[in-house]
Amino acid sequence: MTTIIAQTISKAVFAICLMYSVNLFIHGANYPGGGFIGGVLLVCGIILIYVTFGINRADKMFKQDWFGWFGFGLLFASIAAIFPMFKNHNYFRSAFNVVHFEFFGISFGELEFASSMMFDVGVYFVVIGGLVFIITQIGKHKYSPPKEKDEKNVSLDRKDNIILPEPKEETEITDNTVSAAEGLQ
Amino acid sequence: MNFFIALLVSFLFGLGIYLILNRDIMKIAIGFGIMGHATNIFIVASGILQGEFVPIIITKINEYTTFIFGDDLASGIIAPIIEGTSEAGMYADPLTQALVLTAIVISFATTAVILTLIYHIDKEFETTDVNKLGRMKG
Amino acid sequence: MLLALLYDRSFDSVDPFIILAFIIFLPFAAAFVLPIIGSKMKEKIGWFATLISFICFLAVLYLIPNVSREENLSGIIPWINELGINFSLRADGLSILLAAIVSFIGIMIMFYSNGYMSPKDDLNRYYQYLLVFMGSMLGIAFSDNLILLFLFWELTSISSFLLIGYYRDTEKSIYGARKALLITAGGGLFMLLGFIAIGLVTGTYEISQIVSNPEIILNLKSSPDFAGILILILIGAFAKSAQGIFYIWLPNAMEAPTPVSAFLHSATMVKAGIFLIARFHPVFSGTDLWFYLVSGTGMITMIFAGYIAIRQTDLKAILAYSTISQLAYLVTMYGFTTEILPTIGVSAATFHLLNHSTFKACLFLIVGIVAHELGTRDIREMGGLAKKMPITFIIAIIAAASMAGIPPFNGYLSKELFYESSIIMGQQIGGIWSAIIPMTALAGGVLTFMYSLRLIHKVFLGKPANEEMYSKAHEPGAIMLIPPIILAALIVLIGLFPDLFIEYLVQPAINSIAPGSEKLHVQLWHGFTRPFIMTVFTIAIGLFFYMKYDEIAESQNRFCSNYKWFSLNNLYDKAVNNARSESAKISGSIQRGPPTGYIIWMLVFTIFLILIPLSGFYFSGGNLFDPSIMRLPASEYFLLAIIVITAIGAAIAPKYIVAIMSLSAMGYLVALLYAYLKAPDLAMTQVCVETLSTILFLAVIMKLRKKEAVNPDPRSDQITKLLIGFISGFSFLLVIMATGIVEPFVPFSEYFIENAIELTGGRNIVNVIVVDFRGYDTIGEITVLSLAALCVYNIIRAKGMKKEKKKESKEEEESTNITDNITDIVPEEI
Amino acid sequence: MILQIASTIDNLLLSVPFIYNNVDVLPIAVPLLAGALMILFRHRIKFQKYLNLAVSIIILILAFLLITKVIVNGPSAYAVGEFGKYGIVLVADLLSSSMVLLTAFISLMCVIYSYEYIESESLNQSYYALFNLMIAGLNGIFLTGDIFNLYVFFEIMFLASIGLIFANEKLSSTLIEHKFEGAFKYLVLGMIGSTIMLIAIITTYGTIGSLNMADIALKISILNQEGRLPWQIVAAGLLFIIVFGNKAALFPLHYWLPDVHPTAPTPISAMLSGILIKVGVYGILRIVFLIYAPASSYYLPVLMLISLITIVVGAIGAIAQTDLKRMLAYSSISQIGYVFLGLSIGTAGSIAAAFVYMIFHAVAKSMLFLTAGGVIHHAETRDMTKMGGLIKTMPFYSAAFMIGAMSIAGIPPIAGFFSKMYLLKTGLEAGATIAVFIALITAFATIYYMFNSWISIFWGESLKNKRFHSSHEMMLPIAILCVFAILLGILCNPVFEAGDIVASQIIDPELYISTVLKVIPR
Repeated sequence: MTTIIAQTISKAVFAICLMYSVNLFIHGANYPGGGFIGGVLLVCGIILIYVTFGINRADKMFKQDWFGWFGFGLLFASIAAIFPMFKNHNYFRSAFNVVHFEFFGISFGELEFASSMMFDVGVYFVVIGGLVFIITQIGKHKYSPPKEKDEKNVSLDRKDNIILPEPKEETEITDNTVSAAEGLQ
Repeated sequence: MNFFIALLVSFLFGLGIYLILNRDIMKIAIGFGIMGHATNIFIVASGILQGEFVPIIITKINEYTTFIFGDDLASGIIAPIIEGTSEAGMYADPLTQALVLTAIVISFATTAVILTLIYHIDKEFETTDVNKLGRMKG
Repeated sequence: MLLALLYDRSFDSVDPFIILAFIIFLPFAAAFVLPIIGSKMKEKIGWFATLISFICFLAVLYLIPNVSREENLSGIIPWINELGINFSLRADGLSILLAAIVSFIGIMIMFYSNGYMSPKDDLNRYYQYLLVFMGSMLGIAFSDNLILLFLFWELTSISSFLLIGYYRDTEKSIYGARKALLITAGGGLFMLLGFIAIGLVTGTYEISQIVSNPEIILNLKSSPDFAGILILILIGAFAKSAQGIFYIWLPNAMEAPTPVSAFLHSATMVKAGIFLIARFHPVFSGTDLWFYLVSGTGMITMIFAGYIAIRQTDLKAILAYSTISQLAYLVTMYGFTTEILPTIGVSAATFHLLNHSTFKACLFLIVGIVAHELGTRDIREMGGLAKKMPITFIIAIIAAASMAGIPPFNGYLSKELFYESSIIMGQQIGGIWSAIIPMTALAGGVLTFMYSLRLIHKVFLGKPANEEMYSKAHEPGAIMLIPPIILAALIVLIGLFPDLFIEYLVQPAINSIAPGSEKLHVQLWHGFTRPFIMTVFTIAIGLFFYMKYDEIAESQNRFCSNYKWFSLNNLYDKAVNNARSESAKISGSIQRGPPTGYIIWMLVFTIFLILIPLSGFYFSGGNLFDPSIMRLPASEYFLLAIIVITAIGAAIAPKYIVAIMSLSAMGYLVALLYAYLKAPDLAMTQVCVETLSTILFLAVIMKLRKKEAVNPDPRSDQITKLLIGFISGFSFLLVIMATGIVEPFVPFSEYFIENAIELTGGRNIVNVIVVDFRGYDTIGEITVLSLAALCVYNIIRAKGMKKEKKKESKEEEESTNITDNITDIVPEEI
Repeated sequence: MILQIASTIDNLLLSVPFIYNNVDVLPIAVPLLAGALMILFRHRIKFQKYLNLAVSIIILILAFLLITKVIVNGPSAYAVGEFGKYGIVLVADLLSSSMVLLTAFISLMCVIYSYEYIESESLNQSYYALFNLMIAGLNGIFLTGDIFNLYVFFEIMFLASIGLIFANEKLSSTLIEHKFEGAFKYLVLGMIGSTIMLIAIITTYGTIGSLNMADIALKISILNQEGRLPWQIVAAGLLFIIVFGNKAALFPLHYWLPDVHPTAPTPISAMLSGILIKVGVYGILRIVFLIYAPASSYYLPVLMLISLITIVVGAIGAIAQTDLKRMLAYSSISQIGYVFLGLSIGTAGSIAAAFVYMIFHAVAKSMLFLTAGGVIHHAETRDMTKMGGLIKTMPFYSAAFMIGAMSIAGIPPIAGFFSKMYLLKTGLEAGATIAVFIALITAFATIYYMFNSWISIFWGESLKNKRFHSSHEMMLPIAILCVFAILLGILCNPVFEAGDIVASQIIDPELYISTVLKVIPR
């Protein structure tokens, strides 16, 4: 699937997914849609890129810390939920306001600002970050049996009865790992 | 609750449980997938309000439209969306649908976890046979 | 001068309750601060402990005049209302007697330990345990609340456990410690149940209220639970005092350091059971059951233990069995309920309680000296020590003579009383019992006489068996000699002037057990009465059988080696050793390993639980099916059919890819079904999520070793599983079918539909519910999603112990259970 | 006196309306927020550590404030989003607030212990976040008054615990395959449980039309009075027993526990055995005595039967084990059986006893697990038969283990005795003589296995005489829990009083229901 055609098309599809997901996200209150569906749709687009380009390349393209994304989303949702407390209301108390845009007597339509929208932003981010993170983590991982060398080191440490912090495992995935894309083809 | 939907749900349950009792670890995951679907269908179908309409209240039509799931799709193919607020009994039960939305996500999350686990079990035990997962006993 | 100080009642204003609490808590507090002091005093820490016990003893002495005037020395602090536990203390004659014994022997033991324990030992720990023990023993003596008594009771078990296991490297001590703990603490549990039952019947746990109120006692005696309560309490008491079948722990407890044996396992702790029997004497005595259980057990134990003592060659083992036998005297006597001289049994027992403590502690200390000097406790290696250790010899003679019941020592006095009470009891029952009971008592006396004589004969007289050891032996230092000398002096004193002790110690105790009893009169010489004749017979028969001592011992040895299985120890060892392997078998058959069995259990249980209300409903004539709900548009039948087909496809396809694709198709169809069910949001979500989960499935499958399902089970297994699937599906069907709104209630959904626009400004009610009405659920939902991500992250990075698989499994096979190792060191006594 | 102190604190709190008004939800909101922060700050190690400590202490304080509020003002209901019973209501009665306090306390101990115990990479990247979210889940379960919300938080707790099982420990003594195997069993059984829970919830909703616990309880009791209680409601209640029984490890549902608890890292084992299995107890208390209370005559005999089997099976398993942590896990099964015994007897006294038992067991068992962690590190094996003579090298741990063993075995004056005695007493009062007798025999077995393991770990020939640098961060929590195990025994009056109030609130749920239904939707 990693042909040029597929890659080009997937880029286009990604763009469409992005736009439509934003659309769905904004529409959520009145029409089918909302933060969750929007997020999942965008994830579909992102995963398509991952599948067609291979994980490492796609990672380089996005340069995103998906771990952080859902952390941020969770934080945002939490804060949106806590915020009403500072206004002497209960947790998760919602409010909305419809603002009319009217300049010089000409109506430019009206926009609705709902506090639940803020919360939905959090949902949106968590869904994107979490789902992409899960799938890329599973896709990236390559099983490698523990090296002999490490074993010796640890056993030596044990004999000396000193609890040393174990050598840090490399968090970054090296380039030679098999990408999920290859697996998915 | 509708008998045929109930029959479907319980059939899926039975099938899911049969699969969960299967020896193959991947089939267990599939079994959970089927059971998740069964639960979700059950939740949706057991809505108390059995109205004819999608639970979206439309007071003003055509303010703006979307290009796939517009009003046409919502009102035409699936179910009509009526104008104006109306009595609650006209709608399908929105609460159960909201609950299912949550349930879908949760079952997806657990599926992701169990799949990761299955992958690692396959690497560690070198088999997908569940009966070999008996190293801890007694 | 000391007496003058005691009688200068300048402290009269002090609340006696405070004194009692002080007596109990002083040892505990001392044990707590002992490590701090110990770091300064080093090996001299023993003197600190001695001082503490001396203070306790003085405080007890201070209370004696009050008690002998029968003042009410008690106090109460409410503790836990729900349990009826009060911190209530009370001093009467019996508790003062026990407390005096405990604190006095405590002084002797701590004093003696300074010489006995080598500075290399962990002295802090030793004295800590001893002090804790002494405190809890005093607590038993003074507590007036049953549960409080139980609290101290179990504390003595624990401290005894720790002291027996003082030499914690040796398997023998561990064996003994575990045995003592299991039997005494376990027996205590049964006793606790008995106490609770008493509390339920009488409505109070206060001993003084129960004992003093005749109405309550009558109530208790007529209660249907009386037999149960009595048996439960006696189990605890007998376990502690090593009576009946529970005696087996005491000989093994002799692994403790000798001063500990002297203190705990002869003089004081084992008396706790006796103390309890005495405490409950007013409540339970007078019933037939009491006599049969208590005296019966006592007499059997007395003869049996005395008989076994003959074959022992270990000095401490002899004394251990002798202790069991002597305690059995006490139990027997407390069981007697006589009409003529109704309190003769109680008086005799109480007096003997005091005497036994003195001579047995003294003997143990002597044994300690001998073992310390010779380095062995085997009686066959000794002999002729009288020349080397004359002082020890004299003390030993005094103590042994007292134990054997030879005038003019105190043991003689109480033994006479024992004989007298047994004669009276026998007469009361009449018939053949009037001979059997005194004869049993006589037999007990003869056995005691024999092993007492043997003790002196083998250790101090005759020719030395082991020259090397003999040459090393010499008189010990003053520290180790003074306590036995004091005790021996006491033995003589009580023997010659019993009235002083009876008046201040024994008589108040008797009064507190049996109020208003006659004054006890003891004299060394009271004519040719029947007890005196019995004493003469005792000595004569004892001397006669002593000639054949070795033959008796030999026959016992032969019996034991031939019938090894015929012993309680054997039973205990089997139970303890096999406990782990047997329960491993049971547990292994429950917990089999593979998860499938567990799931089956869970489902079977689920079905069972659903069946309960279902059958109730069905048999009461309920209608399970409602035909009105069986309508559906025709197009949906088709959809349902395809869903079923895809699901079956996912189930039976052996190749993973096919199965996943089938599952995925099913997911999309389900999305369509949602659309039919008027849920557009759901349909969209389902489509997207299904896509993602298919990708996830595929990503995992691509990494598996095999891309195909393992061979299915044998057919019979599969049929079982199908059956379980079918039944659970069916039972769920019934539950699902029944789900339907009950008329009068308005569902929540209506509120949401009616108020959505007004409250939230959104028209898509589902979405409004998700982010607003039940947004709190949604925050949980996204948390779950984040958690799944974190889980995946953690699972991928999980590390375990480095593998040494094959080696370890071999080791596991070779390694034996710890209990198995113990079989080797099972002592040879019955 | 406690009431006075509580009301003083409550008055002080009134001056801070922000906290006073929201103290019901803050024990959930704060760890949720903290969990998110921990994910974001995962590269700043020091900051994260202190933040986590601060958050744990804050939660403890909040839980304390919550319980004082409940003591002074009675049960309080808090409508999330101000939608009354139609939205989600958090209800803090004395039972739930004391569970929150217990959770906060034990989790603080486990957090402190973790600093030294958990491998640094695992600790920084995911451990804190998972831990905080787990606490949020636990508090959510304890405080929520909505059954579907209960499900959601149940899942949070469940997934968080799975994630935490896979946290890496320094010097691990668990085989990775055991971890996978145990977690797989846990996950599979838990997922079936979740499915069953959803079915039960939806059956209830489909019949009653309500998700609010108090509302459902009211409506079911109305139906019951009219004599037309639908059977599927009873079945739903029984299905809930499966779900919570699965968490609490009741007999035919206990299989996962001996595999999972030992394989988890020690502080997590302590949390699992100390708190997480109590979630099952809490849930069944709510199910049997609040929501489906009219049908409790169906539930109690079943519970009594399976609790007795659980007691015996757990004890047998514990006797059989040579693996230290596995023995403790089996002991947890047996002990939770005791709690359920008290619960199933169903009188006010026995429920109070079960409550007290639960709390004392939580303290003792988590301390035992933490102690076992240090012991295992030192001995480098989990097999008790291979240990020996450790008392010389680790006297502190031996004393702590001794106190824990005494508490579990019910030997005075440690806390466990009083709860066990209370249980026996109330059991006898209620006339459940046979059950009490079985419990007593098993208590004897408990003495056997607890002390047998103590002996084989700490006595005997010292095979290895290695120095083990047990850090203060590991000893401090054990010491605190030790002190609590002793002090709760000696000064257990407040706990017993609380138990009485809890039992009276549970037996008579009217106060709970009226508190919730008084909340007016906007």
